[in-house]
Amino acid sequence: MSSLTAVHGLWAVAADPVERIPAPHIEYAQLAPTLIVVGAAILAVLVEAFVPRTSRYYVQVFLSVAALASAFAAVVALAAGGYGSTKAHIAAMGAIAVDGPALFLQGVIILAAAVSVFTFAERRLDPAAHGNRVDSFAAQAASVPGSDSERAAVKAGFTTTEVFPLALFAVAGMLIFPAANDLLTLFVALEVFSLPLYLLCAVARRQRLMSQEAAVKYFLLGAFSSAFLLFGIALVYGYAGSVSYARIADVVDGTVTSVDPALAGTMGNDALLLIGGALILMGLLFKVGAVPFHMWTPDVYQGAPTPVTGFMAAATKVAAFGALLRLLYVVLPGLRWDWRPVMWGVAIVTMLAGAVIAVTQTDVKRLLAYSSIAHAGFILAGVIATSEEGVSSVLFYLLAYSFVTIGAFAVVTLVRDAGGEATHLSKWAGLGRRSPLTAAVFAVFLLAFAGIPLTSGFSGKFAVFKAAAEGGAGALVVVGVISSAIAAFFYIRVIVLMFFSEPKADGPTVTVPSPLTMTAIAVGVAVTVVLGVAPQYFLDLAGQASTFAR
Amino acid sequence: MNPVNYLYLAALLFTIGASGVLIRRNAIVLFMCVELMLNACNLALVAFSRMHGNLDGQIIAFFTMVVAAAEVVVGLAIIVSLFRTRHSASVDDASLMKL
Amino acid sequence: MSFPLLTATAAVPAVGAILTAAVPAARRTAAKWLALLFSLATLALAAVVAVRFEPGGDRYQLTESHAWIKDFGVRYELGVDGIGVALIALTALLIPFVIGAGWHDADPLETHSSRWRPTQGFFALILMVEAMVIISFEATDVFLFYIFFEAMLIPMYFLIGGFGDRAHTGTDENAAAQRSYAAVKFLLYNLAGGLIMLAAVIGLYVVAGSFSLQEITAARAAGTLDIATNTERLLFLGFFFAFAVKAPLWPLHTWLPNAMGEATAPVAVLITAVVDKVGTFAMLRFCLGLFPEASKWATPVVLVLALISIVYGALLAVGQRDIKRLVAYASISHFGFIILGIFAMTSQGQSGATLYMVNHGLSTAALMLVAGFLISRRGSRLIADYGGVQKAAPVLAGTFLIGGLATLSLPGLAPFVSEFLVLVGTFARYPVAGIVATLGIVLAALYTLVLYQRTMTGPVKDESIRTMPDLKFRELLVVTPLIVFLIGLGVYPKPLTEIVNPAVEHTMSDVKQHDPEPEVEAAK
Amino acid sequence: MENLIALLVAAPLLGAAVLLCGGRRLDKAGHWLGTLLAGASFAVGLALFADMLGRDADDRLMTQHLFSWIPVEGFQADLAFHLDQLSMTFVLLISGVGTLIHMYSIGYMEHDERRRRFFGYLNLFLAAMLLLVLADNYLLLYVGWEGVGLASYLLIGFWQHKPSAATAAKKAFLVNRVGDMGLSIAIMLMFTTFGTFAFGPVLGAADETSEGRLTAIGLMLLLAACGKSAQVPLQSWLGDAMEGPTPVSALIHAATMVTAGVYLIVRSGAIFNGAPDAQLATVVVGAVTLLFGAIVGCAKDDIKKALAGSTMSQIGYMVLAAGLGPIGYVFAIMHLVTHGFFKAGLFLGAGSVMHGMNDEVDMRKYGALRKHMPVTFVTFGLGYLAIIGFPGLSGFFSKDKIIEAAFAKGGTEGWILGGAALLGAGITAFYMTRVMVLTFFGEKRWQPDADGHAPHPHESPRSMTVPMVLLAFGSVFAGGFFSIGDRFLGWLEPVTGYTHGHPPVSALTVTLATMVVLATGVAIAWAMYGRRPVPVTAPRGSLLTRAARRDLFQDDFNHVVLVRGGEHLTRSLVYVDHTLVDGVVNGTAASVGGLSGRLRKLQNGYARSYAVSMFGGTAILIAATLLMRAV
Repeated sequence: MSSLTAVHGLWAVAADPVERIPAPHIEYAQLAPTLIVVGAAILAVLVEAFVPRTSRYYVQVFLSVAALASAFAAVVALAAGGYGSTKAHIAAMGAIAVDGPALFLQGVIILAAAVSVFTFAERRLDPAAHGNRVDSFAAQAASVPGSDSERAAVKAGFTTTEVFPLALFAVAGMLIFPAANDLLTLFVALEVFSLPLYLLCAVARRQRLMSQEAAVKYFLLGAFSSAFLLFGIALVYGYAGSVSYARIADVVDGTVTSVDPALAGTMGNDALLLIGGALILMGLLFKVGAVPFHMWTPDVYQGAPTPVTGFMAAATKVAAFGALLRLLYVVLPGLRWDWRPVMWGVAIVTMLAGAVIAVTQTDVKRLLAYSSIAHAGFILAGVIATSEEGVSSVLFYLLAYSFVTIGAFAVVTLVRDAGGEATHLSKWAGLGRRSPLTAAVFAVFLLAFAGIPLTSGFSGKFAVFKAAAEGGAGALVVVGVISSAIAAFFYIRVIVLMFFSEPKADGPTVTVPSPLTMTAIAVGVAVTVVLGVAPQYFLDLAGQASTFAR
Repeated sequence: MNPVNYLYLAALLFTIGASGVLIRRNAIVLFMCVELMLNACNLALVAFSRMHGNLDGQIIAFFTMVVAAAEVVVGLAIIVSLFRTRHSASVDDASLMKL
Repeated sequence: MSFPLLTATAAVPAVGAILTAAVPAARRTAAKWLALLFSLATLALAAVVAVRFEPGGDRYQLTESHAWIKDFGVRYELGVDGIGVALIALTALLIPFVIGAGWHDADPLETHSSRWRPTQGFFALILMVEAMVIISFEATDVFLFYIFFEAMLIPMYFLIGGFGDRAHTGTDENAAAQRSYAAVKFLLYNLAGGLIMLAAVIGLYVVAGSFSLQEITAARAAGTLDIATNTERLLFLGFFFAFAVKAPLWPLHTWLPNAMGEATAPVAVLITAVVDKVGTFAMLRFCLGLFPEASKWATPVVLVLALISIVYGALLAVGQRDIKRLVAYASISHFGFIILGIFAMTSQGQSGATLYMVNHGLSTAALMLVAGFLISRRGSRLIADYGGVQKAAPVLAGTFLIGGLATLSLPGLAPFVSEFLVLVGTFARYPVAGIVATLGIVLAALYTLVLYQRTMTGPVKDESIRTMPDLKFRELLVVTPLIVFLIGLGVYPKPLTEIVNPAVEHTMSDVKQHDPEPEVEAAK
Repeated sequence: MENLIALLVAAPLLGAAVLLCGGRRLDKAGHWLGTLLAGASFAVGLALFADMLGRDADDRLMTQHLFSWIPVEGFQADLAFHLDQLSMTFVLLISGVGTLIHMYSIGYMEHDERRRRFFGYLNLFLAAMLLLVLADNYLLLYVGWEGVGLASYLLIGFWQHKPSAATAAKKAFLVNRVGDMGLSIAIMLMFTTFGTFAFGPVLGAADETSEGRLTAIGLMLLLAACGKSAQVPLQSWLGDAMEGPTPVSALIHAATMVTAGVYLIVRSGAIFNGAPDAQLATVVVGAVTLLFGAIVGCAKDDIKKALAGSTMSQIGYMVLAAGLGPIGYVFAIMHLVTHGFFKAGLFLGAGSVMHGMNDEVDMRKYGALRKHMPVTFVTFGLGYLAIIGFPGLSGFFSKDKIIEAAFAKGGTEGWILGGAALLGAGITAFYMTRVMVLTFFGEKRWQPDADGHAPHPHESPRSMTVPMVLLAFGSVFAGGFFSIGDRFLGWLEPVTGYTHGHPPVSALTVTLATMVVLATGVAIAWAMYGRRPVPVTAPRGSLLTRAARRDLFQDDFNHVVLVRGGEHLTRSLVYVDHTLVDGVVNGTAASVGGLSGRLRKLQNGYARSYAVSMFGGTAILIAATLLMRAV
């Protein structure tokens, strides 16, 4: 809008003598969460460069946790300061919104990231190599698996501590993504969190071939989709003459005050807006994992190192839905009658396809991937509600979902045999007999995924469906319950396998993890139960955070 | 020239790039096609920028270039490591995970 | 604020479940006693509830109401009417017997790892089910009810799938497969029903703006809440579907024979005598209370389905080769009677249906538990593997016969009272339905007596039956009180009817129905 | 005095409870306790009878209200007793004959290790039967009705180790249940018609009700009576019921329980009076059954089954009489009482014979027993004379009245019914003579039993013969005692009502005709069995004989149509349940699975095909968006 035009509109003022370049007005305090994380990420890069290898791990873990903790503190402070409600506004010269949804989602992302960092830092699962504790990541990602150089790296006790700065960068991008208030920021944030994730996918210690394949697929398809997104940005920009959300919204609504001739020309061309909007939508739906843009999900979830998968599944989804909400509620509410039917279709297909395809999966991680697709469909039902209840229900669902997901993937890291994680479902047979506690915890997560009452999954599903029904999308609710029923089948199948099958003699064992992973799982369980039994406080939070600043 | 023609060109380039992604096998070529798509976007942005008489589009184009560069860094790293492991840059070879 | 009696009644078994689960692996006998203790404490509390309940008082008594999830419009609202009291009492009464009967059902096998604690799990799950069932009977908030209606599936699921009958008919692996098939089938059927209901629950909130049963019924009665006819019908169907799966009503019944066949006898009792009652209870309380017009609209279809259930269930029971599946099909037939009584919309029908729920609980418990004792002795569920048991174990045979006679509703035993009330109530409004239902009387005699004849009479089948021990003290302790109750409530059902009658009148006024007048006013 | 009524039921009920729950400790004294309590019940009955005789004929109704049994809105069932002359008659018959048979059983069951339980069941039967006749409403009657069914089931199947006994018991219960269905529908009809089912209001209001309703109720009551009283078409169980110990056959399947149907019809007289169609159905059932039973009785070689056929036939008489309305009610009951005496006596005699003959039941293996069992011979003989209606004995009075009443029905109906009754009397004379001759006269045709023991017939112990003698007294004198001065008529008339019928021919003619028919029957039987040697194995016989042996193929019909048909039905339903009902659900699951299997193939692992999907998806997205706008 005007502020952005003022920053970039040098064209008009260049002729005047330059006496002073007005510095842009940045509310640093209000951007503190992001800034802290970005700062920590840069610091972490420096740590990689200067801190001796032996102590890097500890420094990195400390730095990451400390950064995320202080970022979370900043979020809480901002929220307490009323920035989520009364003082919500657009900061950073129109680039970033500081409002309820942004702060809520940032909080969720930071917490999810913190828990994920715990799982990143886990070093007790794999047997020690040459006396060095190892984590889930390759000793030296650049070396070819099985080569001499890799052996040497393992022997030297190298570890890829770069994952911590990468993760921090990704978190930084994710923090901006749902808060982005213009299309450019949106695009940049997308790339900032995507690129580190591509890399993180590629650095698994075990089964690196699959890890690299996942990275390549993720990268190529991600780049492909961001090209679409960018083209969409270009078209919308062409339509509205601006990339600022508010300005675009005004143009779409026709409430814009001053119309210059160029704008008048493009405004008349709705195709620009519709095609551009659809392309941007596609870019976001890709990140969300909605059908038919979901096909990367199973492969990437399966190939990536499991802690990364958990992080990606939880945090990316939160960030992407945040951006989607803002796009649809702030930029395109005027186009509601155009995008709602389309999104209906996407939601229905996503719910059903995710649930149906998951039925025949045989790999735990792929199963969870398809389940995440189905869940994306459920959340889309809430998005479609186009009401404040819709927003708050989506926020709540994301909170509930992200912790269950991280917890579930954390449990997956524990079940191991000689080849590393035993993700094939047949190996999980009888786990409940052998390790009742682990199996019980996983069962809790599965039940939450299935949306059984008294778990967070149910509260979330109920909130979303209720919002959808109140928003006039009753049919979506019906499709939702049908696909929930289908989905229940495969969650139950895993439980059957764990508890009712006899354990196999050569089955995997459950490794006792360090307190780090235990914390991650415990947090997951705690959130699952608390949000299932007494969700009111969090619903209140989400409810208060459901208004977008414009 | 009618600025709309630039847009047609951009769309054409974008489609060529997209088709390339769909058709070609070599990961590097694929990647180059993606770059082509990004540059098509740039063209469109610049054209619109000119049409609207503000600089936003052009600035975005700069950002796009930076992002593309970053993508190259990350992408090539991944593709090269894949190539070194598999001795092949064909994306079709990397299909361990399916169904 | 007074003592939250209803909460306590549900909380005691829940606490018991947690404590039982926490007992160390080696102390499993302690876990059993702990579970029994808590179930008895629950029984005591249920008795207090029954005593404190005043039949002539308010419709819902001992109410509690607290804010819970404001955003969903959900309150923690409890309250009992006579029907609820009766069913809570039944539940609390049966659980100690279930625990007693299953005393050794979950002892660990030697092959189990030392960390696997089946015994603790078994009893903890039973108590958990009890807690959830009781709170479903107490809930006057639709959402609260729904939560526990669904949640109880999970412990039930583990009870069915995790603790199968050790009397397998095939290889171990085959048995495990059948068992998990049964458990999954149970869960999926009920979950599917529950999810459909979820859509209706949400829909109800959208149209009514509240989950409070009392508020909605009051608003509907006062005419301040008007639900469009079609909406009401759809919502009714959503609710009814879930309850019909649970109850179970033909053709949604096929999970029950599998579940009851594969589960241990006490768990089978838990399913059919306790958990399934939530379905019929909910029809009476929620379907009729919330959607009176739609209920009347659906009555013809429901009645036909109920009649099919009665006859079909009984015929299939005749055709079974497996004792427990036979009892399961018999239960399907009986649930047909209950549903018939509910939807006949007469005082007699509904009182009868409520009594039927209680009495069917007692009679099936008696029959199934004795069948369980029998099966555990011989290690087979097939009827053909038995014969002449009464020679070796006359007391077992005798109690089995009494259970069977209760199942066929012999006059003098409790089920007769309820079955006859249902028949009379149905006949008064729908004579043809009443007559078709009486076919069930004949068929019930057929399957019960055929079962008794094939297992208990005739020449002794083989050595394992010749040496079969008679009922042990523990087993006798479980069965005798059930029989006493069956006879007691058959001869003197007044305490129960007194509690139930006012509640039924309320329901009748909910649906705005009056009993048909007799043709001739006889001189009294 | 009225408060004693409950004691009638309570005493045997207490006995049953104590004996069945008491365990082995009571094995030694159980039978005494059971007999004592039955006797106590009889004593109370006598006391009440004395009290009742002391009252005016119009004031003889005694009631006792214990408590409200099933109080439900608009539905009132009380646990209350209703003792009038009709009930009193039954009380005395049941408890009296019951006590005698208890005594008899002490000896008869001496060697059975489960004797205590037998007495428990007998006591249970007495309690249920007394409840049946004392109930003041139809629902409570129904309790007794099913209670006697249960006791009958337990006693028929008392020797459970015999598969035939177990099957017979089950069959009896099942067939009775069909009848019970009638009773319960009748009660439901009463409820919807009158709003109650207590005797007083229902019977009092019967004449205000439409005939259609009354007919429906009457037919349903008739169905119930058919089941319990073994009338065609529900008669098939009675023959098999002879699997039970003989005292059971005597008490339950001859003297008391099987007459409950007659009680029901007579008790519901007010309803039948208003429903001529139901009455017609009743007399038809009675007439058919009296011939059916008689024919079957002619062909049976099993002494108990022959007697069972006879029972069926005699009850047919009673039902016929009851169906005639007020003309016949009293005579139905009178025949019922006299039949109670002589048929119980005959059965006890048969039991005594079996007792002495290693439990052999085939009459072709008896012969010439009169010298070895004199007491049995005499008592049995008196019973025989009574049942065929030898002048002066009980049967003569009661049966003759029924035949007269049948003729008095008037018109063609009267002739047909009277003719049937007359014919029945002749056949009765034939088959009873046959039984008598085969058993006590002729040559010895004794055969060793399965274990090779040759029979050594001997007179039964005192505990068995005393009841037989007492019953023989009844057989001889009861009819005369009742008939002379119309004592019985005067006693019952206030309850059942009475209209005198006018037969188209004089009463004397009827009596004479009866005598002729009777003599013919005896003569033919003597000619066939007394004058010729009797083969030990039955000859093939005529078509009628073979049919009669097989119960006129009625059982075969049941077997083919009901049992086989039922088996096919259940089997096909099991199949349907498995493949169709379950199949739909499993099929849905399978098709979801199949769909899943097909859909997952789309995920082929090639990144470029994923890109195609994205590209296509985007195209659809754009197209849909544009289309939405266009529409």
